[in-house]
Formats: sequence, structure tokens, C-alpha cells
Amino acid sequence: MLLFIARRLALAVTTVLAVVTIAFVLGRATGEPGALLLPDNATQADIQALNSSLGFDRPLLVQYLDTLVGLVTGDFGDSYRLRESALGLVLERVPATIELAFWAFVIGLALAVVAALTIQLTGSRVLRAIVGWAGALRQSVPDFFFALLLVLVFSVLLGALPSLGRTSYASLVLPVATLATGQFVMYLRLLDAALSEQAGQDYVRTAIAQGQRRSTVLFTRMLPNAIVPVLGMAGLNLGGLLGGTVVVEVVFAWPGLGKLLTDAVSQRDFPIVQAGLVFVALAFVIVNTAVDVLVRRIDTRTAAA
Amino acid sequence: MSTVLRIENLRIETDGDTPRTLVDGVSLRVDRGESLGVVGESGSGKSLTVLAALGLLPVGTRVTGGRIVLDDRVLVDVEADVWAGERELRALRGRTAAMVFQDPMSSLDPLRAVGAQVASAVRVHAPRLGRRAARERAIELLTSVGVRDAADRAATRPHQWSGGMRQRAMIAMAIAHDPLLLIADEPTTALDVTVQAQVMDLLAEVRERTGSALVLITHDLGLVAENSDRLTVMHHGRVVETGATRAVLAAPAEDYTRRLMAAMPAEQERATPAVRTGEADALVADNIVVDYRVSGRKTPVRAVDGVSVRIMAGETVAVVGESGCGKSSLAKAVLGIQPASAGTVVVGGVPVRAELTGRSAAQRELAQIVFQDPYSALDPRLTVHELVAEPLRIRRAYNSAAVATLLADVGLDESYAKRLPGQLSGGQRQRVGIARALALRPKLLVLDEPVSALDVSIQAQVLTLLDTLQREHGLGYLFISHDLGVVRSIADRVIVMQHGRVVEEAPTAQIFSDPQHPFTRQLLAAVPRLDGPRRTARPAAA
Amino acid sequence: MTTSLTLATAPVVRRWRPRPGAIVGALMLGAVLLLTAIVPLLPGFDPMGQDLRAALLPPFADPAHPLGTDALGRDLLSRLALASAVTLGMTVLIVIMNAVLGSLIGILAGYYGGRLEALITLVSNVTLAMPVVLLLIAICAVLRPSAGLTILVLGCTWWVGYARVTRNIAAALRRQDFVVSPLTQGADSVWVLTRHIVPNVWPHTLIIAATDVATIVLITSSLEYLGLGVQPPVPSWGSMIFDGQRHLAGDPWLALLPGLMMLLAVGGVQFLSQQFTAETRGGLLRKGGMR
Amino acid sequence: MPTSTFRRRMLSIGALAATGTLMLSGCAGGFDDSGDAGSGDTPTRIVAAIPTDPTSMDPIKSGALVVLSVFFHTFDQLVTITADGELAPKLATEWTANDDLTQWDFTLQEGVTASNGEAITAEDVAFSYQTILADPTGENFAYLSSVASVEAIDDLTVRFTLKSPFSAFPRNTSLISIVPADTYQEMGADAFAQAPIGSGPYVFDKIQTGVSYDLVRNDDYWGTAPAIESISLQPVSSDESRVNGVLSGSLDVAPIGPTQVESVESQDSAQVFSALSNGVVFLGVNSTSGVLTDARIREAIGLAIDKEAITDGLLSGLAEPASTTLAPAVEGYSDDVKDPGYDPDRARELLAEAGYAGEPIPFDYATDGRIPLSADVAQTIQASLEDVGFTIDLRGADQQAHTLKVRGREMQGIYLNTWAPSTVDGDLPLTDLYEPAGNNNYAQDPRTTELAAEQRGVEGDSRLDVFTDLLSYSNEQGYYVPLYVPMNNYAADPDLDWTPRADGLFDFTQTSFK
Repeated sequence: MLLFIARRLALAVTTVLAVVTIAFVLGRATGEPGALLLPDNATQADIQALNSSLGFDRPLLVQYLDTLVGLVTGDFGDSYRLRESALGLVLERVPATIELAFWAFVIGLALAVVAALTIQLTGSRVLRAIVGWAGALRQSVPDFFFALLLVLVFSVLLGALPSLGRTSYASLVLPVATLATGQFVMYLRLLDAALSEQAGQDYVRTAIAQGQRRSTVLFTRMLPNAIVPVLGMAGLNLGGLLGGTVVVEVVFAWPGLGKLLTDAVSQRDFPIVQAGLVFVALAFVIVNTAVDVLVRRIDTRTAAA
Repeated sequence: MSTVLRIENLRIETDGDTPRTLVDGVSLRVDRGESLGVVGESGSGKSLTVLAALGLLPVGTRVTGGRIVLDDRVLVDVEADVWAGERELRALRGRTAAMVFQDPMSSLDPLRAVGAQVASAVRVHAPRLGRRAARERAIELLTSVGVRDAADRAATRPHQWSGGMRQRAMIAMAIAHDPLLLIADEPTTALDVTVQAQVMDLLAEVRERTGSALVLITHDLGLVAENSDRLTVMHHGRVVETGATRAVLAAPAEDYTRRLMAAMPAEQERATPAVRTGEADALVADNIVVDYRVSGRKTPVRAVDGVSVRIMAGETVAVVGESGCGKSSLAKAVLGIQPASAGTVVVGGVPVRAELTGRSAAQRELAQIVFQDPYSALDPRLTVHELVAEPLRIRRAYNSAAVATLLADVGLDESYAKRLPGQLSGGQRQRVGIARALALRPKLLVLDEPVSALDVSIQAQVLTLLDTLQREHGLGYLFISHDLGVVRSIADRVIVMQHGRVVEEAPTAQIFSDPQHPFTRQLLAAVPRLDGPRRTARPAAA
Repeated sequence: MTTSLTLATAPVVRRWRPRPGAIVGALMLGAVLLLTAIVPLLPGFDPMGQDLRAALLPPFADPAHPLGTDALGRDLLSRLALASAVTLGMTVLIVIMNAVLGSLIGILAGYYGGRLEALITLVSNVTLAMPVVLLLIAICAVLRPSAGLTILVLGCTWWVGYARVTRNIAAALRRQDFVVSPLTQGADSVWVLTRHIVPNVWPHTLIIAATDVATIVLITSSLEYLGLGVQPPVPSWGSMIFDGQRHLAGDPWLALLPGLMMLLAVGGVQFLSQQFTAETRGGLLRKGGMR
Repeated sequence: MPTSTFRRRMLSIGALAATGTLMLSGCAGGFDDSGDAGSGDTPTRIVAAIPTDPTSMDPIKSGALVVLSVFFHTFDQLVTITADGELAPKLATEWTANDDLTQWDFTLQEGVTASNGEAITAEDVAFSYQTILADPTGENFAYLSSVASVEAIDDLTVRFTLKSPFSAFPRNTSLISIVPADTYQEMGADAFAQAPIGSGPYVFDKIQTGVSYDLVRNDDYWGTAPAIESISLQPVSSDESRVNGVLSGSLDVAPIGPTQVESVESQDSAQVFSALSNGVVFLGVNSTSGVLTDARIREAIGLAIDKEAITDGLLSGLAEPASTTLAPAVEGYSDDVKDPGYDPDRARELLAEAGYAGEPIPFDYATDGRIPLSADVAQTIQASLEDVGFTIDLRGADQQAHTLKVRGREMQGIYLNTWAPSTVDGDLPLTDLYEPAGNNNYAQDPRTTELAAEQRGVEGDSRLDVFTDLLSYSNEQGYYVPLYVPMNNYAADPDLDWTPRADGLFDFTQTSFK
């Protein structure tokens, strides 16, 4: 277990380091931000002055080391544009994104579990077909367009839900629905395949031969076995989910990390980019480690291997 | 009244538009407390028949005719259109009739503690029993089937148990409710012969206690002979012969039964050795040590601990022992697949490096291997022709005539050349595997359990083939096996291994007639034989 | 994953028998491909020609523009055909790049294991921990957004799924006797990799690729929303939907027609891919008693 | 477009969405409607969408235009520019210049206090300006590049001494907010940005960076009390989201794109405001590289583009063709400046004369950001130019990359750009377009430099004449191709009584609900 933790830690550190380095290289390649920060009639001299006051005239190596020091001390500097602590700005946006990603994940996964179990329990081909069709249909609609359709129906036409902002629980519904449906389709596929595989396993036959109820076997035996690989996928999917919220955040004017980061990248607001990416990478590493630990707890075989 | 299970005229077909009949017109009967052996080769329908009795048919198959009566309850009567419902079946499963399956690893939920699984088998028909009580009962059951320290072990998961222990746990679950009928489907096939004997002893013992009847489904006539009162022989989905075990085996009425018995390895040594003198030894392996590194452990595990083997040209040396004794590791070390950490290997008079990558192509050709599992030994995508051609292609010595000759050598005609492994029987695959191994004209053939996955009748054919080839080419055989019956009929010399060391080495006849080491004796005693001792479990009531 | 399981589900050996879903899928995808192939041959094919005075014509109103025109008066049918070719082309390229890259990485990691595997784990972790969208925005900021760049970035970063699956299969195959035996016969690793590992791995790669098509189409169209991808005046489904949504109230077909194409293609591939995935057995969990 | 047709279409879309998705039915109920104080009596709260995230709430540091929509409400500036572009007193009641326009005295309103009670005097004004001038890297520094020094003459008089004559200087002061000096210094810049205090008609209620900027009416305001009690300014970056926000009632007013105007107009739940803006969309031309060094080819570009087709067709009439680089609303604009018009045949002749052989001309544009429908506009221009024989290499980039390229003077051929002087005066663009340091000035023509400086020293009609000379000369040389003056369009609550400003910023002090 100690070895496992040490390995995990090494992997986490190198991952974060690599992400920061990539971000640094790309950042310096995209150019200096001064010209973007000053009004239209600012002169070249003004821009130069600003860039050098931001430290862009120092040797690249020094800037890189500075970034690394910032990474260790947790001080990523002030945002160039917003002139506030970059880490503070990132942390300010984190709850909104986590809220979105968390509910999308939980609802998507929960519905997928319910649907997959229902399919297995009823053995209904019709149900599986319907869910399959609906999934394909959902996957054929880009998130931004799906979100727009939701807004048109539920906000504009029915006036039932707010179309933007993060003011009440109601404003969570549409953005979460947009993301959760996508998650649902993905997890349903994985779970259905995993459960179907488990259904053919000998231990299921053993349990049935003992007189166990099908539902008992499904819930207490097959589901834990099937969910292990799905959990692993879910952890890996996290990076995608955090990145995938960008479009939804734009459409629903959701004050999340994705929007902040994409804006920061294009505005060359490197302190925010660095702070944000470190956060995302850390979140990814932590969640995946947690998933691994969970999986090892559920399935001690992997620990032995 | 005294009949527990009665199957009449059972027919099982596959689903679909063009159903295939898998079981046709099978009738059998199990009386209270008795033991019925159902024998047949793979595909004979023996498992399906008995699985149908509990409504456990795999998906894609169904009962289309006949009657099944379990404990006076009609579960199926196709003509009367009686079909037991799920609820009714559930009440019977595990209580009236319980099953023990072949592979105790996959038959247990890998994620749940064994004790919990036993406890849940207890609670399923005793819902009012509390968790704690069920747990205690589970430990009691585990103890009763010979699991030591059951209270501690109950909390561990199946992968931490040995195969024999797992099968004990399966039996503990099966007897949780003292069923009238125990159905054991190849309960010992995956186990070592000594463990097999222990498990069969245990089954007899628990039946003594519970008075359960037993249906023993197996392909092993010896096992049936020792463990059943009556016998039903099945072939191609039909019952060939049925009757009292002793009577049937003493005087088989049907041709098929006779053939089955004839195919069992003869209990005598082979008459004429094929050893050639004057040629280089096929193998001289000296003081071989094999270590495995295991993650999480500092010291490597020593699988083979200083074993020496010498095989002359045309000689067959068998290495026997239980799983984990190091016999396969020894074979792999000889081949270089798992390099020996110490010792020397000389194949066909040529000293070779320990690791495979250190051996030249010409050196590698000297020793070839025939694998145990004919399913994994052949690339499923390649035709027979291509499979046999591969070693020749590696040597850039391919010509199609050579392939045809090799196929002919192993008794496969031209028509097989275009088939895929999936279209071959197990025996045919093993012939292809042998042809591949022979393609490079090796001096030494390592045969790693070459027949253990085959039905007895096929086993005999393959062994005959191996014998013929040895005489023809003067091959040395390193024959790895756990099956002493097979070893007796083919080996010139036998090496018995235990815990990575050689405990006894002697000519075959001497091993069987005068075993020196207690372990050898134990191994020999465990082999089920047609005339072996009977395990009876007649309950007092009968 | 046990070896027997891997090989038992190997898709190659199964007999070809079209399933209903697969037929529907083939028809859906076929319709899109047919349109993509045929429309450029028609006399009126002109995806770029603008006529601001004939902008936003509804479908079926003008025989010269059977499906109407967009905001710049360009023929919608022609643009749909071009967009289909562009999007499908991009998607296929990206999927192929990922499949090849991911499978190669996975196979090498699975076959050789050890340090290589550790390195690959690190690389795939970095890839996963760094949102593709951010990466693409940053790279586009340096190099200007273009279809080629999108293909390159997505093509080089979306391979982790392939690598994971193929690594498992390759590691399982590595222990298979039929992979070991050529080694004992004098073959080298290249022989084994090319003759036995790759041919047995690629059917699995194909299955992932089929399901990945939908994902990639979705990702690229989301990128169009952020202005990263195919650049005007060349159309793609994503950019057509994005442009069209501005006219959703008055001229909804501008967004719905490319949406329909996307649905047909994505849905088609998904249903088609069900042909290759293992049939659900249901095991003993099927309903009912003896019957 | 009749409403019924729209509804029917919406219903069909709804049906599509409902069948096509796994709607979370039952999720629709049970939320509180607190987001919008819409019901009951005449509403007194405005929720307005701003298109981008504002930057820091410290007016000394922050100079981005979008922030002014906040600062106009919460701070006083010396002067203000009204919705119709006129200069009007705000904190300053009057202002005078010396004869050569290098020294300006502003007289302040008496009795002005900040919301925390601190009196706003000439010292505070001087402090605000001096602090900005002390930091050349500040965002506001460029607006004051003409200022040499600022001093408080007495409590109510501030004197600006300029480096050179500048007739339009007071307009620049409309962009600079005055902070209470003592408070600012006590709190420090960072803390002040978190809880800014000003003397404007509104005070900050709650700041949620990037989410909403909530203001409430300042009951102690020295001037006329506005009707609206509270204002919430919320950044919403997507056009469609802003329209839907207004249509669904989440927003009261929001800037929208030209394509959305028609559909919003057909709705009962919203009205549309459209007003010609203070900006001009133009093509920048690098007249110093490649074939574009030939004036005939530059002229051909102008002749090849049908501006009316763009404004009437593509932009649905929500723009007017432009003939100069200044919009009509801007001081310095003159009807007398003409452009050559649309004549593709003449363009072809010119190309033939110049011997243009299809050398590709790069055409850069920003895919998003400042110019609505920029991609469509760029494609139209590309098509028009190729129509007369040009070979155009269309290159899209995001707004920031585009801006960096403009700032770096890296454009190779032509590029789409816009200039909207926030002072609504022609002076601001001149530096950038015609003076040596200008980002857009590839020509570096000494004549334009001279004329740009000359207008600063004169006032009234003579100033206008200089502008006319300069802009006509620019058109003749083909340094820029003016395209059109876009309208600012807004979707708003049907009951909103509001006049949009030419510069597109929000000022709700005169606004109310009917």
C-alpha cells in the first residue's frame, strides 16, 4: 500500500509538472499580453512598458523557474487583466464548475444505473432499443445546440426555468440536463455492456442455483462487479467533463472555471491559465487516485496483482 | 415416492428459426440417497440435462419436450403444458436440490468475502435468520467441510483461497439446507488429483450426514466407478446405457460404453521403448533453478529448485506433480521462455543460453513445445495450413509440400488445410499443434499436459500419434502431466516433483509398482480407477 | 481481464448475420454518404457562390436551390454535401490517427510492459488532465485555427481509450501460447507483433473507433462553437448548425438540416457498430421460470 | 413574420427536442422565481447583460470600455457624453481653455460627497488623474497621453496642462472616474477594488466577479435621483443566450446581433432598440507590402465591394454604408467626404491596368468579438473581391490573436477592423489610423500625420475642415476602405423606457419602466 501511495504521488507530481510545462511553453508561444490589456490608442511604447512590468523581458528560463516556484508556493501571481490573485479568481469559479460537473455526473450515472438495471431485470429488448435510439439521438446533437433547444422549450416557450445565470437551484436544471444526458448515454453503454458480461459469469449461475432472487443477484452481485470498470472510466472522464463544461458555461452564462480558463488562454492571462490548469490536473489526479483506492477496496484482486 | 428426480423423454433445443437438438429423449431417475453418475464426453448433453432440472439452462437453449419431476413436483410437462414459475423454482433451488459447479473460482463472486457468500446462501431460504446467526451458521458449515480457521478465513475473498478450499466452500453452500439432491457438475476437473480425492471424500461424508442423493456429472469413468451407485452413459444427447455402476462397467452392453472404457489409459507400461542409442541426448538440463519475481515481495519465489533432467533421443521422461510444484516452470526454463536463474541446458548436444533471446534461431529449433490448451495455442485467425507453415516461414523455408507432409504426419488430410482453429475439435487442434512443433525437426519435444484438455477417446488417439512420431523421428519427450494414468502408458521414466524439487525419479514400472516417496504413493492412491475403492454414502434410512 | 474472456469476445470469429439495428444504421449512414457523393455531380453544385439578394430562401421555393439558401445566399444543398464531406473526412482522419496511435502505444505497452508502460501511463494521464479544448485554444492562438490543426491536436490527444483497451488485450495475448510458440521457433518480437498481436488487436480497435466517431463529431462541432475548426467559407456540420442557430426563430432549417445530417451519420455509425459488439446474453438473469 | 408561424415552428422544435432527448420530466417544478423582480407594480430593478466580463472595479486601474457601463453609475466623471453624442456637464459644471488650447480649467459642482460621506473636491480629481498619470502601464494612461500635469487650483477648480494644443480634450475626461482620494489611499487599491466607493447615482451592493455586478440607488446622490432602484449588470457572452434571456424574462435589456432583431421584434415579450453606433467597420490595408503598394489595386478593392448589399442584405438594414472612417455620430464627421462607390467593372479595369496577376492577398479577420457577423461579412467581401479577379486568402483568428496582430502591425494584406471612439470624437481614432505611432497606420504618410496634429489646435468649423481634408485624402489614397456603420441593437423588456447610447454602453440614470 505504501508503494502504491508513493507511486501515485510520483505520478501526480509529474503529471502536474508536465501540464504546467506544456501550459508555459504554449503560453510563451502565444505572445505577450500587453497589447490586449491597453485601450486601442495605446502606443507601442506603452505596450512595451506594460510587458516588461509584467516580467516578460526576463530570460525564459527565469520566467519558467518563477512559474515553478509559484506552483510550489501556491502563488500564481495576479491576473494580468483582472488584477486580482489568479488563484483567488480560479477558486472563486471552482464551486460553480464542480456543482455543474458533480450533478451532471451523479445524475447521469444514477439514471444510467437505473436504466441499465431495469434493462437487465426486465430483459426487455424494446427498452434497450428505445434507450439505444434515444442515446444515439442525443449524441447527434452538439451540446450547444441541445442547450439552445432546452432553453427555447423550457425558458422561452414554457417560461418554466431560467435561461442563464446561477441564481437559484432552478438555474442548475438546464445546464445540468445538457451535460447529464451526455453522461447518461455514455455510462449506460458502459454499464449495459459490463452487466451483460457479468450476466454470463458462473457466479451468477451459482447464486441463481442457490435460489437467490434475480434482483438480489443483480443488485448485490452483478452491479458491484460491473461498476468497477465503469468507475475507472468515470475517473478518467473527469478531465473531459471539466473541459466539456466550457460550451455549456458559455451558453448558460454559467460563471464556471471552463469559461474563465478559455478566456484566460485567449487573453494570454497566464497566471490564471497556470492556476486553473494546476487545479484541473490536481482534481484529475486526486479523483483518479480516489477511484483507484475505491476500486482496490471493492476489488482486492487488483491490489494483489 | 423414493425418487427425488425423474426426467422423462427430455428434449432440449436451441432457440431460433432452425433449432438444433442438443438433448433428445433423455430419461433418468435419481432415488433418495443414491448416487447417480452421468458420464459422457464433451457435447454429450450430460450437463444440459441436469441443469434443465433446476431451470438453469443457458440462454439460447430451452426444453421442448418431456417431463421433469423434482421431489414429486412437476416442474415441466411439455405435453400437459406445465411450466414451473420462477418463484416455485426459487423455492426448490438450494433447498431441495443444490449444485456444485466445475470451476470454483469463477463460480464464486470475486468481490465478496467467502463467508458472506455462504451466509447469503443460508439466508436465502431462512430469511428470518439474523445476519449474525447466518454468519455463525456459515462458519459452522465451512468448518464442517474441513475449512480450518473458518472464522478467520470467512472474511477473505475467493482469490485468497486455494482451488480445493474454494470447492469446499461451494459444497458448504450446497449443503446449507440439507438438500434432497446434490448435483455436482464436474466438481473436481479443475483440481489436482489428491485434492480431487479429498473433495470426493468430503462429498461422500456430507451425504452421509444429510442423506442427500447425488448426481455426479463427469467425463471420468474412474471417478464414476468409485463414487456412484448407478450409472448413465450419454452420447450425442442421448442416453446410451444405464444401470448399476458395477454391473455396467463389468459388462458394458453398449458399444459406446466399451469404447469409452477402452480409451482409458491402459494400466500398464508401454511395451517397447523407442530409445535410440548413439545419438546425442535430446536434453541435458543440470541443476535448474527458476525464480519468479513477485511484485510487493522482496525475495523472489523459487519455483524450481535445482532440478536435473536427462532425456535420451527417443526417450520419454514424464514430470509429474501437483499444480504449483514447478513442473511447468521447468519446461519453460528448458525452452527459455522463463529463463532459468541458474543451471545449464544442453539440447540435442548443443549448450544453449538460459534466456530465449540469447538463443540463436537454430538453437531454438532444437526444442519445441506442444501446449496444454489447444484453444490458446493456435492463432484463431490463421488457417491450419498457415499455422503449420508459420515455423517454416520464420526459417524462410516455406514450401506447401512440406506443410502437407507435416499435416499428413499428424493424421490430418488436405481438407483440413483451409480450416480455422474454431472449426476444429480439440484433438484436431492438438494435432495441428504437434505438426507445428515438428515442422522444424526438433530433437526435444516439450509436451506440457498435451492431452489433459481432451476427452478420453481423443486422448488415446493423440498419445498413439505421439508414440508413432517418436519412433519415426527419434524425438526426446519431456512430458509434463498431472495424470498418472496417461504417464504410465507413455513414459519411460518418471520424475515426481513437489515444491520445486525432485522427490523421486525412477523407470515407469518401478514408480507404479514400488513407489518410494510417500508423496508418490499419495499421488498414486488418489487416481480414480475403474476398480478403485467405493465411496458409499448409504444413509441409514435407505 | 482473463485471456479466455478476451478471446471469447473476439469479434472476428463470429458469423456475419446483419442485425436489424445494423441495417437501419447502414441505411442512415448510406443516405449521408450518398448525398455527399452525388450532390457534387449535380449541375447546380456551388457551395461557395454567394448571392445576398437570394439569401435565406426556404427549402423547395426555388428549383435552383432545392433546400434553400443560407444568410449569404449560398446553396444549402451544396453546402450540406460539402460539409458532410468535410466533417466526415475530418472525423475519419482524427479517428484513424487516434486508433493507430493509441493501438500502437497500447500494444507496445501491453507487450513490453515495465518502464514503457509507466511512461505511457504518465503521458496518457497528462493528456487526460489537460482539457483538449484549452490545448486547442492555446495552439490556435499561436498558429491560427484551421481544420488541419484541429485534426492534428485531436488526432494526437484522444487515443487514451484505444491505448487502454489494446494494452489489456496485448498483455493478455502476450501470455497466449500461440504468441509464445513462434518465439520458441526462432521468430523475433517484430514477427510476433505484426503477425499475431496486431491482427488480433485491430478488430477491437475497430469497435472503439466506431463508437468514437460519434464522440469526435460532437467534439469537433463543439469546437466550431468556439471558433476552432474548419474555417469559413468552408462549411462543416458544426459550423452550419452554429451559424444556423442564429436564424432558428425565422429560418430553422438552416440549423435543422445539418443537424439531421449529423443525426443520420452519428446514429448510423452507432447502430452499425452494434453489429460488432457482443450480443447481450442476459445469462441466467432472463426472466421467467422453466419456460 | 407573423407570430403564429413562429409559434408553430417553436412547437415543432419543441416536439423534436422532447422526443429526441431524455427530458428530465418532473424537474421543471419547484424553484423560486427570485431571480427577477418582475411581478406586481412597475418594476424598479433592471437586469442588463453586458457582452464581456468587466475587469477590475478599481476605476484608476481599469479602463476597458465594458467597465464604464458600471462606472457611469457608480462614479462621477468630470463631463459626460449624452446618448446623442453631445458633451454635457457632470461633476464639472463648466470648463474653459486658454487661447492655444493647452491649459484647461474645470469648475466642479459644489457639495458633492461620496457614498461614505467623503467630500469630493478638486483634490480628489487631481489625485485620480495624477495616480493614473503616474503609472504608464495603466489602462487609462493612453487616454491622458496629452496631459502634462494636473493640479487643484482651489477646492472647486482643477487645472490640466497639456503637452500640446488639444481642442477635444474635455471629451477624454468623460472616461476617467473620480475616486475619493482619502478613502482610496486608506483602503489601498486592492481593497478598494473589492468594495469601491464613488459619488455616482448608484452604489455597489454586491460584486460577484464574472457573475453579476449589483448596484443600488444612492439616496444621498447630489444630482437628480434616477428612477430605477437597483441595477444588476451580468456578463453573458453568447448572443443567443442574451436574446433568450430577454425573451424568457431573465434579462431586461441585452445587446443582440443583427440577425436576431427580426425574430425579437415579432415577439410580444420583448421590444427592440436599434441605434446607429459611433463606430465604423473598415478594411485596413497594408499599403506597403506586395501588390497593395499599387494605389490602383487599393482603389479596386474599394470599388469591388457592394456596401449596400452588406448593409441591406446581410445585416438586414441594421447598418449604413460608410464613406469615411468616422461614423456620423462622431465629432469630425462630414458629409462632404466621398468614397468612390461600387463599380466592379472599373475595379477589373484597374486590376488589368495595374497588371495584377492573381497574387494572393491575405485577408485577416476576427471570428468573434467586436464585429457582429464578422465571419459572414468577411466571406462576403472575399466573394466580392474574388468576383473582380482578386485572389484572397481568408484567415480567421480569435479576437485576441487578431488584436495582437493589429497591435504588432503584422498584417500582410487587408484586414477587417473597427474603430469606435468612446469619446465620440474623431480625435481618438486619428492617432491610431493616421499618426506615426498608430497601430493601423501602415502608410506612415507625413501628410496624414500633419493633418491629424493640426485639428487639435483648432476648434469648430475650421477643425471640421481639417477632418474633411484628412479623411478625403485617406479615401483617395485607399489607406482604408470604410465599409459600414453598424447599429447597436438591443432586446429589452417591452415596458422599458430607455434610449441607447451611440457607444453601446449602459447608462440607466434616465431610464424607467412604463
